[in-house]
Amino acid sequence: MISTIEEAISLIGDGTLLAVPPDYAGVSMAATRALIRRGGKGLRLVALPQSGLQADLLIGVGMVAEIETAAVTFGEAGTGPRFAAALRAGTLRVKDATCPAIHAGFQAAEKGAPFSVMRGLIGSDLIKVRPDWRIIDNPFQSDDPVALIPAIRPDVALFHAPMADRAGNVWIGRRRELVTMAHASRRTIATVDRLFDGDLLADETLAAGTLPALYVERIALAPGGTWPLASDKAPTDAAHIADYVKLARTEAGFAQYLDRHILTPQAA
Amino acid sequence: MISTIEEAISLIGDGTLLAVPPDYAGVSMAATRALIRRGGKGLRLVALPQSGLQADLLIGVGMVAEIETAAVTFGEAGTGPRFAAALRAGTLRVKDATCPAIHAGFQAAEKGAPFSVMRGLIGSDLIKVRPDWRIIDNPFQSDDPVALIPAIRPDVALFHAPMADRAGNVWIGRRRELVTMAHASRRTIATVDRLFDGDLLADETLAAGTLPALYVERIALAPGGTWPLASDKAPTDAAHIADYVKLARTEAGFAQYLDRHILTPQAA
Amino acid sequence: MEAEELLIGLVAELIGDAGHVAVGANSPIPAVAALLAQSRRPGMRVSLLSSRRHNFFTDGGRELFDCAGQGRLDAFFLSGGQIDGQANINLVGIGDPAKPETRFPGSFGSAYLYYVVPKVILFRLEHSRRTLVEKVDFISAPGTSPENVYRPGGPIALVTSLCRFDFDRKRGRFRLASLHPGHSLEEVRDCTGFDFEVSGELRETALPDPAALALMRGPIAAEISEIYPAFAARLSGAA
Amino acid sequence: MEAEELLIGLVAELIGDAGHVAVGANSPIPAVAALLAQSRRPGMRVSLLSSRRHNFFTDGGRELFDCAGQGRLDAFFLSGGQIDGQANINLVGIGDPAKPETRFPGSFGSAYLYYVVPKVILFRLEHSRRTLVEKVDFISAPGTSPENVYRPGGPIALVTSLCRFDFDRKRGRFRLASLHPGHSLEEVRDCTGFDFEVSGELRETALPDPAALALMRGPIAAEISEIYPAFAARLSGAA
Repeated sequence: MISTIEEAISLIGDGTLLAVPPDYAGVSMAATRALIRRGGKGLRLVALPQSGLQADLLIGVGMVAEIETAAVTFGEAGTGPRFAAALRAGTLRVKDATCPAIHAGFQAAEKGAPFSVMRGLIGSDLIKVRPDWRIIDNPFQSDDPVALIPAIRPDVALFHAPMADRAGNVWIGRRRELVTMAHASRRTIATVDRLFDGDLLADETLAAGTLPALYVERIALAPGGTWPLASDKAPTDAAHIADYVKLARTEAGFAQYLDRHILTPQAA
Repeated sequence: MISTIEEAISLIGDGTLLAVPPDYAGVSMAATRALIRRGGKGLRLVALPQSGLQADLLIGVGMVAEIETAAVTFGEAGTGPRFAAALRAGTLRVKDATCPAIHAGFQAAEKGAPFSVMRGLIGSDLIKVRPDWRIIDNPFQSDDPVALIPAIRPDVALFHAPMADRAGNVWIGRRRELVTMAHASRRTIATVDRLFDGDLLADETLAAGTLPALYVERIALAPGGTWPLASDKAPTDAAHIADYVKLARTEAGFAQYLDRHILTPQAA
Repeated sequence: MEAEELLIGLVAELIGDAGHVAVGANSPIPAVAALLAQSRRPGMRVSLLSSRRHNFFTDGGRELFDCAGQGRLDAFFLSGGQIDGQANINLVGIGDPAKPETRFPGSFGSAYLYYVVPKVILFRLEHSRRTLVEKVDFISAPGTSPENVYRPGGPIALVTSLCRFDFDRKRGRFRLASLHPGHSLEEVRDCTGFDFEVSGELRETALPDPAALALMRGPIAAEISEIYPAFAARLSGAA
Repeated sequence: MEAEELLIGLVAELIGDAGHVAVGANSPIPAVAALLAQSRRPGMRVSLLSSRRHNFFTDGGRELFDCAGQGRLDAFFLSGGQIDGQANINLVGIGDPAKPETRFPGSFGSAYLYYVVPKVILFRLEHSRRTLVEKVDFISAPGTSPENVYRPGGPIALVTSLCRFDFDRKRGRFRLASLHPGHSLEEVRDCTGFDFEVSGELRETALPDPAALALMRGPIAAEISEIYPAFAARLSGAA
């Protein structure tokens, strides 16, 4: 259960459908850097419901064949630069979605249901680029079109959380998209800031924010593992992100970023 | 927001669709007794997903016109005696369901979706007694029947929780059916063991188990308000329940129980 | 306690090497059996739904069903006010469901779990023509489904106070697999309202071995005393 | 800061008496406007999604959308890389979506919230023929829907650096409602790629009154410094 990051990410192979959280909910940047150092190809990313630095890096190094997401965003700095470049170059397939549709797809998988139903969407061009979605007439009411979103069942979910105990229970607090992500995915890898001595389920207050070990395959210790993204204790390293966005505008700048922050052995 | 029990239950009128939790998840027996003392008629109960003493009492006093539930159960002691008697007498409509169908109906309402999809059910006679459910062919796969459950949107949710703060945030711990119940319902009444001094959302550990005030209309203080059912601190009062089941076998015995435990002014 | 100990051993055998077994409320024998099975396979997870200590769920009442729907629950127990020869179970009642002569508590999660849990063990101690009927009055959940119905799960066996029936999903019929000590095929036929096959190798249900008895009377009895104090006391007193 | 203060006052007016208003990330002007609107109506709830203190959600990222679907969110802000005269918004890109010339971040929650939130305020400061186009290249979310589409919500107005447009849902067209000080109808026509009506009572956008200015420069600037430190400093420095 408890392993090194390198051993943990061995669950992620070429072609894996990999679920990742948004920048604010606990992105395992430590595991992402380890993944880039290790290499691999053909990843299919699915963001619940959007991504930023993590997706942009994995796309930039050419490890991603496809991404399903509601956005690849750097906030005020706009679209992920390597994401945009890969699309322009035609080297990346994008399954554009909207946040609640991705939530709905994960929730269908969580329930073992073949699909979810949602309002909205009718008349959006997302319908045109998503032939895997369906519009049907609501069987309960006449002349009422509704959208159906098929279940999204990732091979692996990868995220970072504040702590885990040695039995594999992970404290996620109020970041409950991580619970849904783990439920919907076949396997889950969590990196954590620290190990909790004791049983997270023994105390009702902690249990309320705990993902049970049943859903977790690997836990790796990675203190501050969301850096440069926000964690429950630290805000986003805005200067680092600004630097990334500037560098990543070009292939050469991106390579420089990789070299400086990921491929050098001292980087975590 | 904070009120007496009597003021809180004024949100429950004749014909209200009232959502209640199962015996193990925080039943507001205090409010149930107050409701019986006040009186009323035509309630439509919906249990998420089953009920016991609470439903049996409200049915026994004739306040319930209809109940949707996966069971009215007293565990080893079997079926709710007043529930069974009312059905035999033809004075109660029952919408028999199965636990996950009720969860699915509430989750549809929580999402603002018109219905939910679920596996199972095909070939169950529940389909015959639930003309409001539908079987359709899965639009994503040929020759694959699936069941659709319409959204369940109660008028009022009523439950008991360990504590609330003065802003109306309610700590429900890991009893997350109470969150779904409140999200799905138009209004929520919670009785609580105690008031928390401070803001339940200010601390991330407590926030993880907190239902935000947005969903809550009334909070009433009722220490030990689940009695004789279990709370987070006390187990079920088994002797009391055994006594109830014995008395409630007959109309006379039930009247005796009411008189002793509910209609006398000293009872809480 | 000898009869209960026999049943515990039998149910533990039926659980076999399930990765995750869950046991509902009011089920002391399945609970002890699950913990006994776990003691033999340390990786096995056991969820005792009425326990706080042995219940890891943190997502509310729906998590059991979601977990089963995800394929993360391998064994579960169901019962029925009536069970018929096709393993249909009735938890609703006898007579018109709108105005029943006899009302049972309700279908609980059966109309879902019976379909998605690979090993459902039917557990009904009362073995009589009242409970084991030719055709149930109301199908809460069917024993088998047509080919086109999504159904990775279903019944594997029916355990009663007299015997063990195994369920043949292809044929949709029970087969008497073993008789508990002191009971006969004739007695089972007399007390059963449905037709069943008889196994060519009809055995006597085996008693648990001394190691299993020591476990259930000792550490497991202590573990379940949180939820079944009276049963635990009798069990540990049997030593 | 005068231009920003004007916009804050205008947006607060558009929020009006909404019971619950939510503001996404990177939206300092709407955030201050929401808190200003709240100061006038103490029962109003404001969710600043990028704040911890002003964000009460505890059910993960889906809660915003669920809350909106339940009818518990009354006002929200959307923008677009392109916005057209029918209030269609494009957050995806320009050119073939599979191989776009320009790629925007993505549709976020627009393809749902635009339908279910009663007051959606479109907020796009850059007022040019590049952003305000006749027809968007890609409809992330449409401004209007046919009668049979479930749509309790939609756009009420578009706020830019030059003016306020109100949206007429029945006619599916914008109407110029007010010009910010120093800007003319001619300038707006020049910079807008779509046709629009002009209000008979075309006014100049009103400046916030001294009480509102004091609030935004004082307590509200302090409150948002958690998430927008630079903006808060400029705002309080404007006093």
